Amino acid sequence: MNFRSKQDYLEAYSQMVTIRRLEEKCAEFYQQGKIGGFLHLYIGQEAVAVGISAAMSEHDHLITAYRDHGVAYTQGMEPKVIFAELLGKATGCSKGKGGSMHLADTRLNFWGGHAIVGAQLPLGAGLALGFKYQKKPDAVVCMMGDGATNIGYFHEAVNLSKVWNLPIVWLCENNQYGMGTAVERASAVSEIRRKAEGYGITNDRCNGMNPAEVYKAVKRALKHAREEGPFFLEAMTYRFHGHSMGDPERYRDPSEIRKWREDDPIGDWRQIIIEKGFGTEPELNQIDDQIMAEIAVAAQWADESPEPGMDELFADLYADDSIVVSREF
Amino acid sequence: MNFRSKQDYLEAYSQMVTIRRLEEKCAEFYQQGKIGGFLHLYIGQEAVAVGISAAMSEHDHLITAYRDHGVAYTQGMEPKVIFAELLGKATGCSKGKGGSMHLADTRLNFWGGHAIVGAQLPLGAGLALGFKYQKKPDAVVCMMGDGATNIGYFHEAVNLSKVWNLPIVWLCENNQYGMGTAVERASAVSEIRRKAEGYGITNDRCNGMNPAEVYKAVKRALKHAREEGPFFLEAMTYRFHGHSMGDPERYRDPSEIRKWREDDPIGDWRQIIIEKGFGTEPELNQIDDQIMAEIAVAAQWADESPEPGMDELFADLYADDSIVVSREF
Amino acid sequence: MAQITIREAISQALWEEMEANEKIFIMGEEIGVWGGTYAVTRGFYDHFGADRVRDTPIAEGVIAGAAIGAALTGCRPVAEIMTINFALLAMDMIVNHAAKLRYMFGGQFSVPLIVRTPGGGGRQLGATHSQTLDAIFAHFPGLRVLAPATPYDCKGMLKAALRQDDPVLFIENATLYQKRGEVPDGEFLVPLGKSDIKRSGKDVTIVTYSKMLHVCLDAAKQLAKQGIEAEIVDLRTLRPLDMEPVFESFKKTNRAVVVEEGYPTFGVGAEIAARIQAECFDYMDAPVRRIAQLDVNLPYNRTLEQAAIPNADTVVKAVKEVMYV
Amino acid sequence: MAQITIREAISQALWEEMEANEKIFIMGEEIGVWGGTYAVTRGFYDHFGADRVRDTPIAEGVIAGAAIGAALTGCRPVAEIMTINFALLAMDMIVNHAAKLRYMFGGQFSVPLIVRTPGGGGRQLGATHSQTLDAIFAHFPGLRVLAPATPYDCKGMLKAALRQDDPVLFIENATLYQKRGEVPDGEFLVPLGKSDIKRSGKDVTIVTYSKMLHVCLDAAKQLAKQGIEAEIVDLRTLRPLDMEPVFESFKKTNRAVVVEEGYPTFGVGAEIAARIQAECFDYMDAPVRRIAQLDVNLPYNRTLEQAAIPNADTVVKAVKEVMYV
Ligand SMILES: Cc1ncc(C[n+]2csc(CCOP(=O)(O)OP(=O)(O)O)c2C)c(N)n1
Ligand SMILES: Cc1ncc(C[n+]2csc(CCOP(=O)(O)OP(=O)(O)O)c2C)c(N)n1
Ligand SMILES: [Mg+2]
Ligand SMILES: [Mg+2]
Repeated sequence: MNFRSKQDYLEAYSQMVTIRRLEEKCAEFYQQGKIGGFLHLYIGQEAVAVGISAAMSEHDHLITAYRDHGVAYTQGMEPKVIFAELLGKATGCSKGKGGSMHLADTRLNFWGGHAIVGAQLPLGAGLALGFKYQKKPDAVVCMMGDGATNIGYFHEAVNLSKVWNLPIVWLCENNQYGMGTAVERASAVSEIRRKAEGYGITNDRCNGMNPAEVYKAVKRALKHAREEGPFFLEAMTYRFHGHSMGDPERYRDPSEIRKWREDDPIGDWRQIIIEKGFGTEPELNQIDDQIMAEIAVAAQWADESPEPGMDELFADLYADDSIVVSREF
Repeated sequence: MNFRSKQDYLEAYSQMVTIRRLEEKCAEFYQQGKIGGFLHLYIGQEAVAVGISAAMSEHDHLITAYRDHGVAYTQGMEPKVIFAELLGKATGCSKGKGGSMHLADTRLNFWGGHAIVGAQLPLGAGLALGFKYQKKPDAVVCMMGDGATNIGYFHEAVNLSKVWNLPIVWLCENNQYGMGTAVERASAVSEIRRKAEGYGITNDRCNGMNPAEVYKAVKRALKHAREEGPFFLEAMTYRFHGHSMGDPERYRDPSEIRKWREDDPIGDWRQIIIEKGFGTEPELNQIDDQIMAEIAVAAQWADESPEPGMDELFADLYADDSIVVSREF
Repeated sequence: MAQITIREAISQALWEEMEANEKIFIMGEEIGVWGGTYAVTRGFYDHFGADRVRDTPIAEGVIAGAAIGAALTGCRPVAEIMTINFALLAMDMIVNHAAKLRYMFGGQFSVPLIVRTPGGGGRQLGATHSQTLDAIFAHFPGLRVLAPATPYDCKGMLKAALRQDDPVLFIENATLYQKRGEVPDGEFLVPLGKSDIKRSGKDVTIVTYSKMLHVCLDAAKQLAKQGIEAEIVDLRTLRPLDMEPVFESFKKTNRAVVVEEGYPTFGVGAEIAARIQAECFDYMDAPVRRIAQLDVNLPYNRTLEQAAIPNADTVVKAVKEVMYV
Repeated sequence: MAQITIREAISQALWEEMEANEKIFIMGEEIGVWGGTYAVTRGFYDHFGADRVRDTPIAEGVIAGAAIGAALTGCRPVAEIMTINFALLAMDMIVNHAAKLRYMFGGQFSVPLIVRTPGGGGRQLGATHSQTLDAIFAHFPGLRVLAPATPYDCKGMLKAALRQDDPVLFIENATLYQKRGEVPDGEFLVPLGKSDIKRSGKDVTIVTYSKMLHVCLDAAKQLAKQGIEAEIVDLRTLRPLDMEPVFESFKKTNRAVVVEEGYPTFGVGAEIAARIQAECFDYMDAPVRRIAQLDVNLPYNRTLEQAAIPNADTVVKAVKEVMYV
């Protein structure tokens, strides 16, 4: 995808709609008690994931936080596998042992899904280090929320990336809140990209509600990462739902959400497609219907998938199978 | 002290010489095996401590890292008490339980001496928070090495200080090395003050080899801290000895040390005093002699002081004396 | 006597003490505007204001560290770490600073700090978010580690903690906030560092604390139906440990099961078992048995996770084993 | 057989494996230009170059974290944390990530990482710099925790660790680097996860590891003069624990003392004592005794510090107690 053709525009549309429907289905599963734990929806931020993955080549790698369904999908994970993991099924990408916050598929260069805020930054620096050490042409995109930029890991990892000149793009999805805390209530600077200045790292900001703009910015960032070293990119976006399911949302005004919803990345993108003559309302509706059907099939497949067996409790704790876990004390 | 009078110039001289002689005596005690653990000398950096404490009022507080003998003294701790602590004596400021890295005297607004790199930053932010919360007019100077600016604590504490607008001066003693690692080998920016930009914090750099210049910069910084919020100050300095006793010093060229030694803060300050007509060679020599004698007396006092009793092993573990520590298992 | 939940108990303790003592303020992620992730501090922000109810950035190191620093100046901060899993990021501050400053500086420093944090598993949060890390914090001299399990103990111990001068790790359990129990209507305190007999019995001693207390109480009911009367000792405090009531009970029953929610190896049960065999050797009719979660990371899948965590049946089975029935 | 120090043993293990396997690189504070704070990696920087011997900023979180990330890509990083005290700052990375990634992601991830770090007290470094934190790391499933005590074990186990795929915490002791012992001239490995009998005896079992092994060997000499033959089991690995040799020995001697350097409460000895009483109940002629440092922070003053740490006399005394002599 390079956002030059009609096809690419429709593909981006289709991806965003798929994420939206997927997330809606997740919310439904959650309400039915079929998904447990925390569930962080990506609704509102779809354009970021779509733009990022579009800009990535086979030599690029992605790591993110717990709000990971969107990028899991744009990196190539099938919706049915995502659902399966969230439902705790053996057919999930992590065999049902990781759940919503721990999607990953190393074959898709997708390294998770990490639930400790900011932990993916040192790990991401390490991925970049590993590739560089092995003299591979690979680069890494490490995503983080705005809230995560205040934790010590951010500082240590971003600093190291510059000192060692690692091939990494630090990508902050600034959705304006870390849980209920508005950026300026937690961060000394509310323009997050300014933090990059303290490390002498080239930086940029982009509109995270438009996949083509994200694509362009990430493309440039990745080129920089590969050729010169770390790059910092801030994508401005917004989450339309609560931080996770059950968020009382006392911290933001309904009118603020309404205002942002008027800039729904999917609605806007539809408009653009129509304006560019890349598609018509009926054509787009047809895509919508098809996705709805696909998601339903995927959800059913996952729902009907088997649970992991009891032996999974002890499986994959160590690579060394000869290690026996004590059971009686 | 405001560095306007002859008296102040001589006082600053006397303080710097006292620190130098004190440190030399420490080295001697260490070589005799009387001081154990790590011993980090302040030789070369004396002007920083002298300038800082001169700029502080009774409402100001200081916290630093393990390289703490110099500021302990300029904050008012008697050399004999410093020696006693280093010799592990009951008469030491921490009853011999803290050692070289843990000098403190809360009556002198001196909050230590902390040995975990960077730990004094969150603690320092907390001091400032405590004073601000209690609506006291107090401000805090939190010192750190250049190496300490790369640890997560730095980021978390400096960010918080801005978000909460705490009355604190972050004072980095940039002596060019964290142990054997030159600044640019560990930090993305070698001008440490640039880090403050990432937090939107007003900052400055000063010559750490001249007590009057340090004084001026800290004075301004403290005013800012009290009236507007956090300030970041970088003092350029150099340590003439190894990181701690036993440092093989393979990481820097003897010629570099020689070059810096030509700018010995004490020698330069002598020059300035003479040039300003504030003192003559013989007068200064007399001060030197007197300090030498005082240090000898202090050292002897400490050396002859009693060790803490065995009951100190269990004392001050808890405020609550009724807590009994188990001894048999 | 009122019936309240543990959430209410903790909330009341904080509220009452904050009303009584201006030196107390609370700080942590989402405790203010949001009202607390587990709604413990709902209403505090509006009532006490932003100065005393301080939302923080996501930065556990400085949350703990700044609270310690403020405590040094004479404040009484209550720092909330959203879950004990994240307390690992504040561990150096808690165990190297809060726990050591007084001692290391020869008694000059005082750290009247409370770190509140909920732990525990069973909510399908995956391996990093489901831990019971009590033992590793209780390993450190200089700390007080409290882990009460009833509204009465939670309220009384938290209030008592807010009136003494040692650093406290106050461990809650995320699945217990709705647990109800009686508390006196007026003011009361529960002394710190005292284990408590939560059920009397003559046949076997069950030593436990926090959430597992309730699991053990259930188990004791089942056992009673089978004619076995279990005595349940609730440790309530993990440091300093109060073993006397355990020894006393054991000397009566001559057998014990220790039940905890965390990882078994180098866990709480090991210490209790080791102390019992050391102190009550001549009274032992059976080895002390330990019940804990399986010695693995906790999986997300509900069935697997539940299978990994102790329940009443596990406890009943272990009790029968030490009774040789 | 050559006589070498533990410093040389570890250094040789790293050197030989780095020569043999390009995937191995080392990283940490002062390991390169300085040559290692304890001179373990002296000469490595010149020989292997800056790419394979990486000096890092003072930032334990990212030292461990970046090493984990690099391990995920197939490298075999050896991250040095200058002392185990500072590993508290990397604790989340070690126990929440290195130890959990494989399991939590259903076996997709592999973390062939070694974290080397020295611990121990007795050098007048004060409370924060003198800790023996082995137990709190060994609490976590998914990690391998090694703590060998002889040049032979150090070299053989480190080499073995570099050829397997699980995350390892390799705990050294800062006062043991000069300790000498024999190692074979050629290549050899020591299997991981096996306790080892370091002295045979029939009268009492001493269970220990790391530095305390040498203290116990000294104690055993004293005891032998008094006609008591101690059998010494060196655990060598704390996770997974190999208890079989302990049980076997205990079933022969019927009494045991466990000796460790760390804090006693919730420490290593508790687990060993608890397991012995559980597995060997019918063989117990005395309760298992535990020797550890006093349950306080370590003071700077030499006399006090030495009084707080176990020595041969403490061990001898405890052995006599369990032997009722
Ligand atoms: C170390 C740590 N502290 C706290 C949490 C709890 N927590 C989970 S998500 C979150 C907010 C993160 O906000 P942000 O980084 O902006 O990401 P967003 O949720 O907006 O995508 C918090 C505080 C955690 N998971 N890890
Ligand atoms: C968290 C932590 N990591 C490592 C160390 C070991 N260490 C002690 S001092 C030091 C260098 C600090 O350098 P800098 O901050 O520049 O201060 P300077 O010694 O130059 O005054 C290091 C790495 C420590 N004490 N704490
Ligand atoms: Mg956010
Ligand atoms: Mg320095």
